[in-house]
Formats: sequence, C-alpha cells, structure tokens
Amino acid sequence: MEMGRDLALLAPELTLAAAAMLMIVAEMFRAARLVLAIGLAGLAAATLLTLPMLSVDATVFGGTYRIDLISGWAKLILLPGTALSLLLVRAEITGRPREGSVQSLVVLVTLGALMLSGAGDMMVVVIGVVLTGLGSFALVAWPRDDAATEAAMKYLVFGAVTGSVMIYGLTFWFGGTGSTLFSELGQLQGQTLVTIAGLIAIIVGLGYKGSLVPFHFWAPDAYQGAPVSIAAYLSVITKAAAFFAFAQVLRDLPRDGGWPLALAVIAAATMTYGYLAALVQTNLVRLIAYSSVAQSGYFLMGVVALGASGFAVPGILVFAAAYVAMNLGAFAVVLLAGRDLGDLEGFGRTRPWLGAAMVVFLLSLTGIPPLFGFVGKFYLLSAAVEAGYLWLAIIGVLNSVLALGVYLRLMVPMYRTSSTEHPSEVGAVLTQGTVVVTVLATLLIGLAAGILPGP
Amino acid sequence: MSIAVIILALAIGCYAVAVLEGWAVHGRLSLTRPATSALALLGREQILPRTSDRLFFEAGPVLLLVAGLLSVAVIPLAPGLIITDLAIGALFLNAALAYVLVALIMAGWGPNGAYGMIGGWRFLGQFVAYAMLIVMPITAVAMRAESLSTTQIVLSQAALWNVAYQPIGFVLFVIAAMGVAWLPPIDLPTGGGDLAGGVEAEYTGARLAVLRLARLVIIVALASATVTFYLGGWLGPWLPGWAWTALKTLGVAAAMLMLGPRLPRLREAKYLELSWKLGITLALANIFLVGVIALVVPI
Amino acid sequence: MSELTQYAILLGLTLGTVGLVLSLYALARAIGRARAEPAKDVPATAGTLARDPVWVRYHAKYYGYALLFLAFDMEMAFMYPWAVVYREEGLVALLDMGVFLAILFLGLLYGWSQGALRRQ
Amino acid sequence: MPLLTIATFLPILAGLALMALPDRSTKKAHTVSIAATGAVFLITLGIWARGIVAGDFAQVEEIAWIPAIGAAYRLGVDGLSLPLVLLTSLLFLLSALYSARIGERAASYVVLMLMLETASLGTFMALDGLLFYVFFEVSLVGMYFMIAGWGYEERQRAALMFFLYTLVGSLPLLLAIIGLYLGSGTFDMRVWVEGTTLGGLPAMLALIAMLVTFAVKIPAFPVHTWLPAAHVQAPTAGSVILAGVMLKFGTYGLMRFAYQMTPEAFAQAGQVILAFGVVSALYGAFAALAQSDLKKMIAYTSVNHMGYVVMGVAIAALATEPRIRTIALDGATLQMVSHGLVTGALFFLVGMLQDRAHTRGIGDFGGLLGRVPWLGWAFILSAFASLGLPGLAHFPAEFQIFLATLNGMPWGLIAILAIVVTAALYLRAIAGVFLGEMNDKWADMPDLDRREKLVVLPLLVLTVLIGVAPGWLIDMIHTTMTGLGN
Amino acid sequence: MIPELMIALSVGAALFGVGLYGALSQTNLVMIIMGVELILAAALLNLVAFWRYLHPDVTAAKMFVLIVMAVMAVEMAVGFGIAIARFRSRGSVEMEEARELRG
Repeated sequence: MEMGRDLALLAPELTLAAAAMLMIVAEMFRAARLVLAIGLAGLAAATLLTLPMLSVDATVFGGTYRIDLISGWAKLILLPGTALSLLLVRAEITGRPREGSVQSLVVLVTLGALMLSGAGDMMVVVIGVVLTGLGSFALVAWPRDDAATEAAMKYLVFGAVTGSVMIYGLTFWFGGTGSTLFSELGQLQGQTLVTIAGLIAIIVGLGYKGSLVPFHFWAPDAYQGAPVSIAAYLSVITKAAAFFAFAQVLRDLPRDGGWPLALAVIAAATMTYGYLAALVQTNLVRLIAYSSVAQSGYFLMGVVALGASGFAVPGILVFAAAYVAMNLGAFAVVLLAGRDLGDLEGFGRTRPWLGAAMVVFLLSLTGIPPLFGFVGKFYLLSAAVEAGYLWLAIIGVLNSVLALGVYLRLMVPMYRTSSTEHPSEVGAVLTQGTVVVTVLATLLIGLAAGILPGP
Repeated sequence: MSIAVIILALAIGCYAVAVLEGWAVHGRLSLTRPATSALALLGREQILPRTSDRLFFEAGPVLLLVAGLLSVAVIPLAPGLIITDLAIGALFLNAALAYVLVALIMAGWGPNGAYGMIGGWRFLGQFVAYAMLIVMPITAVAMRAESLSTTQIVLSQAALWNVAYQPIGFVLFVIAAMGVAWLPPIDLPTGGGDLAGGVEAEYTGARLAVLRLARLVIIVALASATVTFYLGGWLGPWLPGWAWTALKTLGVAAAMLMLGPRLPRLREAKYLELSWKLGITLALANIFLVGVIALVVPI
Repeated sequence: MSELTQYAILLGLTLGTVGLVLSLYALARAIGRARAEPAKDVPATAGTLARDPVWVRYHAKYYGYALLFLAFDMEMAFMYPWAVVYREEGLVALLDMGVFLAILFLGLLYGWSQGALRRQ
Repeated sequence: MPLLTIATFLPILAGLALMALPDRSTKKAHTVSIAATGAVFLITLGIWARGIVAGDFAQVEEIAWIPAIGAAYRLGVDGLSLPLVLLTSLLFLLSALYSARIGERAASYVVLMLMLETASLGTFMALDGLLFYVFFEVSLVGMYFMIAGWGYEERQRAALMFFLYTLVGSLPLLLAIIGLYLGSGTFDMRVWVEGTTLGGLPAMLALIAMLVTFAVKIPAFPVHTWLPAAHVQAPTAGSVILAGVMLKFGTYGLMRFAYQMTPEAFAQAGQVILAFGVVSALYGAFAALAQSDLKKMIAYTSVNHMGYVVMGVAIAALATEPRIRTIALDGATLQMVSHGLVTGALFFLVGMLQDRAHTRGIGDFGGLLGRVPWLGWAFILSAFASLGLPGLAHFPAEFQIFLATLNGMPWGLIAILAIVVTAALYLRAIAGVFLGEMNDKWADMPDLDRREKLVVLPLLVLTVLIGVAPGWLIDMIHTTMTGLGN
Repeated sequence: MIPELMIALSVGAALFGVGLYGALSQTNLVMIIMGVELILAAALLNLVAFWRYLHPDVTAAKMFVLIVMAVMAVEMAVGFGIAIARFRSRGSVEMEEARELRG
C-alpha cells in the first residue's frame, strides 16, 4: 500500500517526531534527565533507521518529500550533530528552568532541518524554514536577558522578512509551472522573469538560513546573545540544512538562468567578508560566528556547481559532515574556555588535550589535510573547477589564507604563557565527551574518507 | 425575494429578542418597551466625545451590525429560504463573527474613554476564550454533514438532531455563543456593574441605538446558528419549516437570555481558564467521539 | 447561483446595512438636535478630562492564551477540509487527524504545564 | 613486508605511543625519538637494499582509500625519491641525536619531530596526488609549531611568515591537483607522470600553479624571503630538517610534478624557469655575502644551491639530446642529496656554536680553530663542500649541471659566477670565525662532545664519500633518470 | 495574459512593496511583523490568483494557501512571544534600542 510504503520510508523522521513529543511530555513533569535520555535515544534510533536507507532513491507523499542521497546523508550528519548539541546544552544549562524545553526545541528544529534537506516541494521548504526558524528564535531568546532577547529579536526580524519574501517569490514558480514540486522546475525553461523571481526568493530565504552575505547580519548577534551551546547548534544544524535545501531546490533548475554566476559572486563575497570581519573580532563567539559565515561561502561553491559537476552534491554533504564536527567541537572548547578571546590565553598549556583538540578543529576549519575539513573543501573546490568556476576556486583557495590568519589569532595565544585560570566547569564531562567525539571525527573520517559519498 | 423575507424575519426576531431581554432583565413582559426606547434613543441628543479617532468611533457600531447581518445571511430559514447558500456557510459564519471582536475593540478604542477601552480589551480576552469553542464544535458538525453548507448540515440531522448526536458540542457551542453575544454571565465588555457600560459608555443617541440593534442581530444570529447546527433547523413535524426555525430560534434565545442573569458573572480570567483547560479538552474529545461514531454508525 | 453572485449579494447586504445606519442617523437628526454645551463631550472618566489620551498600555493578562490561540486557530483551518471529507476517507482520516489533534492537545498540555494558562 | 608503510608511519605511531605514556619525562621522550628514527633509518636501508627498477616505481604499496573519487593510499619509490628518503631518515636520526639535550617540553617536541618525519617520508614516497598533498601540508603544520614553540627570539613572527608563505604557496598546488584529477579521473601519480593528462592551456595553468607552490618551497627568487627568517629563528634541528629535507619538497615537486606531469608546458616555459634558477643562484650567493649572521648566511646559500637544481631541471626540459637531459637530471637530483648532507652539517655546527656562545654573528668570534679544533675543521670541511670544491659532495652534482648547461643553454653559465662568490663568503666566514685573533670571551669554550661528534661525523663521511666516489649514488639516480631523459 | 490575473498580481506586488517597505523602515518590532504579514498576504493573493486563473485544477495551491496562512499565524505568535520577552527585559521593543550586541 502506498501509504504504508511512505511511512516506512519516513521511519527516521517519524521516530524523531515521536521522540520530540515524548520529550515534551517528559518536560511537563520537569524530568530534564529523562528528556535528554529520550532525545538521545530517539536520535540514535533515527540514525540507525537511516542506515539501511542510504541507497534508496525515492519520493514520498506524491513527490513532495525526497528520500535520496542528500536527505539520507543529511540525517546521518544532522542527527548525530544534534545529539552532540544536546549534550552541550545539558552541560551548559543543567538545572536551569525549562532545560527540557530547550532540549525538545532542539530536536524539533532538527526535524525542521530534516524537512529542509528532503524537500521536494515548495510547501515542505516553507514548513522547514518556518519550523527551523521559529524554534531557533525561541532557543536564542531562552535566557530572557537583554542580550538574548535582543539577539532573538534581530534573528526574528531577519527571519520573518526573508522567509516571507521567499514565500512571495515562490508563488511565481508555482505560477510558472503549475506545480509546487521542484521536480517540475524544468518547465521554467524560457520563463526568465519567473525563474529569476523564484531564484531571488530562494536565495533570500535559504541564504538567510545559511547566513550568506548580505543576509548574514543576524548570525554574529544571535550567536553572541544565545547560550554557547545553542549558538553551536544553530551554527551547524540549521546552516547545513539550508545548503541541503539549496541542493534539493536548485538541482532541477535549468542552469541557463545565470544563477550559478550570481551564487558564485555571493559565495566569493561571503567567504571573503566572513574572514575579514572575523579578523577584527575580540569576542570568541562572534569570531567563530563570522568564520562560520565564511564557511557558508565554501558550501555555496558546491551549490554553484549543482548540475554541472558530480562533486557538487557529495561536496556539500561531505563538507557539511566535516563542518558539523569541527564547528561543534570548536564551540565545545569555547564553552569550556570562555567567551572572550583573552580567555584562550595559555589555554593550550593549562589544558593540553583540549588545546590540541582546538588546534585540530581550527586547522580543519582552515582546510589543512588530512583533516576532515580538507576533504570537504577538496570536494567543493573540485566541484567548482569542474563546473568551470576556476576563479571561484582560486578565491576559495586564497581565502584559506585569510582563514589561517583568523584561526591563528586563536591558536597563538593558546600557547602563550599566562596566568589566566582555566577552572573546570560544571558539566565539563559532557562537553569534553563532545570534544572527544568531534575531534575523532575530524581526524579519522578524513583518513577513512572512503565511507563518504562520491561523485 | 428570500432576502426580503429573511430580513423581515430577522427584524421580527430582533424585536422579539428585545422583548425577551427586557423580560429577563426587568422581569416585566412589555411588548412596546423596545419600540419606545428605540424611539427615545433616536430622539436623544448625540454627544461626540473628544477623540482623535473618529473613524473607529463611527465604524464600530456599523461593523458590528454588518457582522451580525452577514452571519445571518448563511442561516437557512426553510429549505431554499436563505440569503446565500454558500458551500462554506459554516466557515463564513465563523469568519463573520470574528468581526464582532474587531468592531467592539474599535468601539472601545474610538471614544478615548477609559471604560470603553477596558471593555474592548476585556472582550479581546473573552474572544480568546470562546473562539476555539465556536470553531471546534462546528468542525464536528461538519464531519457528520460532510459539508460546510448550512443547508446540508440541517439535512444531515434528519435522522437524529445533533443535540443528541454530539451533546458535548452543543453545550460548548451555546456557552461560546453566549460569549460572542456578551450575554450575562459573560458580559464583560459592557459589564454593567463595574464599567459604567463599558464599550457602550460613550455612545449616545442613534449610535447607541445602532449598537444595541447590532447586538440583537447577533443574538438572533447565534440562536439561529445553534438551531441550524444542533437543533435540526427547519426539521420538525406538522408546522412548516420556517415556523420551526423561528420557534426554535426564539426558544434558544429565550433560554440564553433567561439563563444568564441567574448565574454569577464570570471574570475574564476564569472564563479563559475554563474554556481552555476544560472547554478545549472537551471539544477535542467531542471531535474524536463524533469521528468514532460517524465511522461506526452510518447516520 | 454562482459563487460570484453570492458574494455580490453579501456585498450588497453590507452596503445596505451601511445605508440603513446612515438613514437612521439622518432620522435622528431630523427628530431634533441638542444645543452644544461646553465639556459635555468629556469621556466618562469621573467627569474630568484625562490629561493624556487614555490609549495607554493595557496589561493584556491573557497574552499567554492569546499566543496559544493564534496557533490553535490556525490549525483549525486544516481541520475544515478534513471534516468535509471525513466520512469518505474513513479510518485513515480518523488516524490522520487523531495524530494531528493529539499533537495539538499535547501543545496545550505543554503550555499548561509551563504556566501559559495562568493569569500573568 | 610493506616496508614503505612501516617506515612512513612508524615515527607517528611512536609519537602517539609516547603521548599515551603516563610518564613523559625528557629522558624517555628522547629515548623513544632516537629509537624510532633509528629504526626508520634501518628500514629505509632495507628499502634501498630491495632496490628499484628502471622506468617505473618499485615496491609499490596500494590500499583503497576513497574509491569513489579514485584516491588510494599508494606508496612507492624510484631513483628520484629513494635517495631523498635515505637522506630524510638519516637527517631525522641525527636530529634526534642532536636534540637529546632539549629539556623544554621534550615530549611535545619529540612528537612534532616524529610527525614531521612521517610527513616528509610520506611526501617523498606518495604515489597518490591527494596523499602527497596531505603529507605536504602536514609537514607545514608540524614545522610551524616547531618554530613557534622552540625557536629563538622572534619565533612567532617567523613561524607565521613561514606558515603564511608556504600555505599561500601550497594552495595553488591543490588546484593543480584538482585539475590533474579532473583530467584523468584518478589520483594515481603513476598515471599523471606519463605527462599526457593535461594539454594546452589547462596544462600551462596547472604548471604555473605548481611552479608557484614549489618556488615558494624551494625557495626561488623572489619568493624566498621567508627562508632566512624561518631558518634564523628555528631551533637547530628544525633548521636542519627545513634545509635538509623540506626544501627538497620543492625541488622534488618540481621534478615529479612540474617536469613529469606537464612536460610540454614545462618545455615551453623552460627559458623562464631557467632564468629564475640562474637568478636564484646568483641572488642567493650575493645575499649570503652580505650577511653577518652565520645562520642567515647558510640559509642564503641554500637559495643559491637550490637555484642550481632549478637550472638543472630547466635544462633537462630545454635540451633536445637525451644524454644531456639525463646528465642534467642526474646532477639536479644529486645536488639535492648533497645539499641535504652539507647544509645539514653546517646548520648542526652553527647550532653547536650557538649553544656555546649564544650568538651567531661572524664578528663576535675569531681564532676559534685552536680552541675547538673538531668543530672548526668540521665546519671548514663542510664549507668547502658547500662552495663546490672537487672531491666533496657538491662537486659532482654541480659539475653535471654546468656540463648540461654548457651543452644546452650556454648563457646559463653565468651562474658559475655564484660559485666564486660562495667561495669568497665562506672563506670570509672561516677567516672571521676560526682564524685570526682569538676573542678572550671564548677562552673556555668546550670542543665537540661525543654525542655531537656522532651527529656530525656521518655527514662529513658521506660528503667526502659522495665527492670521491659518487658512483653508488649516481647509479641509483641514473636508473630512473635515463627513463626520464628519453 | 489574463487581465484579472494581472490586476491580482499587481495588487499583490503593491502589497508586497508596502509590506517590505514597512518591514524595512519601521523600528518597532510589532510594526515590522505587520509589514511581514503584508508580504505574506501578497503571497496569498498571488497564490490564489495563479490558482484561479492559470491552474484551476491544481489542489496543491489550496494547500499552499493554508500553509502560508499557518505560517502567518505561527510567525506572529512567536514574534509576539519574543516581543513580550523583550518587553519584560527591556521595556521596549524598538529595534533602534537594540545595540548591545556588536563586535
């Protein structure tokens, strides 16, 4: 039966949704540990359920939702990433009011992220954007102090405006094709104006989610105002999901609309601006925020090459996996070290292992082989070159130098002698566990890159 | 043709309700009283309060009247005797009633008076309380009728009136309807005792007359909606259809009017709490029950 | 009657209502006008004119409900189409909407447990 | 037995084991370091014993790595890489011996050294483009931390400069590798070295990218400016590794990548490359002449010697006769090995001098020969070798290069001028430091101890051996270069 | 092109313009959200117009309309939720006053 097949294919998503519901129930009884346990169990179960489905290429519910390479790997990337984020959240806000609510929201936002990465239909994209967006606003606002509400307010205003602009633009695609399915976008061939309207919409809406220049303004503020663990979560999960959605939407669009070039320009601007801005930051969270803006530019190189290079989709997936691991890890270290650049002073000497882990994350973010980040960047650069965007690849490569400048600003003080105390904090075990997992992923998956999808 | 008939019926109904209300409030049954007080209102001097928002002040009563009339427009008096038999009649009724809130807020805000303002905001709270209890029972009714057309809804009750089929929904709907028409004990916006008339406080003369007329129309509309949704509409033996509708409507209106003054007034917070904690739970249960029954018993 | 006609009638009804009100006002004016007196137009606030407009902030103590209401009311929009085809679809529809309503209800319970249904 | 793999990963595994040890005392760290590098040296001797074959890579070890994109773990050696592998393992062993006195964070130091050895051996033995790049970059990171952590006064700046320069330099190589990959669909360097992967404009673009990378690494004029800073600030062992091993990445890459993978483009650009080589050789010599800091002076002579290598490769590309090409390539490869031995020895000796005097200025010394004869004579021998005296290591190499130049592009012979300059500067340095009037400050300077002699002697012996009887080494190189020249 | 469609789209575009201008020029959070709602209204109008005049038999359009309406409502709910949190913390929901976070 059609319905049964659809539901079976959706098993990971349904599991996650059920877990989220149970988490909310547990939160009603203020059982924060139970909430966490349910969340982790649900994420683990959903991940396991995804494994046998990696080779499936199908759609469910009339083509509106895709179970394919992208959504399969997206689950493998986002679900463990979320699990690690839950640990960080737990470590940071144990015992504070509504801890369980935060945990549940995190899982719900991930559900939205999964919808984005499997979207085969405008409606699913809209729902995904809204689900990730609204949950994120609430997460950012959670501490309810001045900084958090300000961050949430900015995040919300940007999100609401870009989201609604996206919906408005998408209506033109519906007008042009007579269908809300992305698989019908081929019919736009020749309808230049309509194509452009929808494209601008998608770039605005998903570009905001992926914090591309010039829609990135919210990112540093939101990350700075939110709890560090939430910033870590948002910087990886919703961003990766945005690029999965880009891949899902644009891979069916005819390449003749000039959009690859437009996106290439945005990509170049994003990475350059992100690193330049990161160079002058003194707040550690803001610095990583800007650096993650720059990383978005690399993601976009894969998007630019969609349909023109076999490396495009694997590139986005591999880089996303790497990015989730290394950025989460870097944020976990920040959680232990402190939010200010000065807090890193001497950190590598007083906490040698954590310092070494941070170095690994930062080198991986720079793209130094054989770390995971390098593998991702390699795929993306290959995609850009193969798609004929050599200049973009060159800019990407040159920006690695800026990146190095940015990350050396963190690495160098870590090995300076200083008197800064680095007390071990509450929940440090969970955070350190996260660091261990992410650092292993960053180190080892780069070496065992054979398990990753190829072109 | 049917428009004229229904407007006429509505006018008679309004007058009858006015008489009933007089009876309920003053304890004296007087047939002329509404007419005289209407005339008196028209003859009285009209004061325009010092306000910079004249538009809201003027538009409030009119919008209220329009909302009432539009909701009546989708209620069938008898088979074929309906102003517009919309396919989405029940939804339209709901939508029209939503403007009651807008109109009352405008009327409360417009005159720049504290009592009116508080009355308007209170009604907003009241709206938040009753709105779901209008929508959810109607959904259950539509499930049985397989249509949102009010005519279809009446026809679906041929075998058994909805009042017996889904009694929970009926009770909830009536209570909510009393909220919509701010009938006692849920008359917060005009709250006799403490607000000096609330939203009505600044209205005088003809404007007050329009405001009161609009309220009568709304009461009739809600009573007839209750009849349509739960009491089988025009269905009934011996008498012609329109007569049944009229009788039932008056009966419901009388019940609503008589019931209210005998109960203690409900604070808005209490009303909110009751309708969300108890009301919505029951309404959801009602939908579920109707769903199960509709699958099991094909009537 | 086509749908367009139906809505035309409703529009006519609206305009007619406005006309009725205007003619009532005209009638009232015809019956007689009162002489203007100073300070008669003061709003009913114990006979004095408030120094500032009374359009001040009103503490909407029910905003917790209001936010929940926004969500709930919108979800009901999904229920109307479902209700209409409910009997055709049968058990599947019951299950679909059962899940939907269960989640909705869960939301209510959650809000309740977090104190959203409390006088703020 | 996969000797290549064992040799490559033994150091890093030893390093990891050291990190895992509960007791990471200085003594234990150095014991591990010496044992591991010694074992690796023996293993590379084993690789040498197994021999190489003409016209192909020998002892290839291959394991699937990222099958989806045709990248695999592939190692192998030929006449170009084997001498460099031997040089690497020897220099690391000697560095480990020399460093045994380092007490400051010895465990970390040792781990970094071992990581560098893995990276260096991997770079020379990799037969997979991606793998090559990985090792290439890892060496960069290792050296950065080495300079930043254990260098002298201005180490942070020098380290940063080194890192930025070489990273900027190495990134174009990544693009070239991507281009080669997209052109061939595999990362197998054995396919790439056939030289037919790319042609026309893409080949030229790839060549330019590779030349940028390797010119920085070599370093050739005008992108050499990081080298003096890095050398001066690096710890002694770091300088030795940097000069002896890591500069060879550049020349090795020049031959393996630029020359072999894009031969036509290389031939087209041959004159330009030759010019760069000549200018580098001359510039290095003159710049060294102007230095008063011994370490800096030796660093600049590296620019000079590496310039000869560039010349050799360029001549090989330009020459039409296979015989001359082979001679040029033989000479260039031999020059790499000689430079590694000689400059390694010089840096060790300067380091030892600095350990004693805490200064490196030529003017600060004088008449030391009588006080520290071992150190003095060793330095003089190395300096003579470095200036190309017949009978010492550089002579056969430079002779072959100039011979080929004479037959191929005679104008390139102006680089011989550099030899004269080098001779002058070394004589000046020897005179300034070891001859003349003795500075009383150094009256009680101790001579080389046993460990230091053990470090320097093998290098000196080899220097003489190659100068007198280079046959055993040239034969090995020649096995492969004959094929390349044709 | 069908004239009615053009009219509807023009009205939609006007709504969009007004909404976007409002969202970008207002400094009060509530007013910005109102601008956003106008943009969404424009989207709704577009959708309905396209459905009615170009693709009358595509049911997905109606579903899309419902979803957009849900988006409007939910976005507003969360927006006001955050506005309330902000108001409690700062006593104002002016964007101009939100200048604490900067680097």
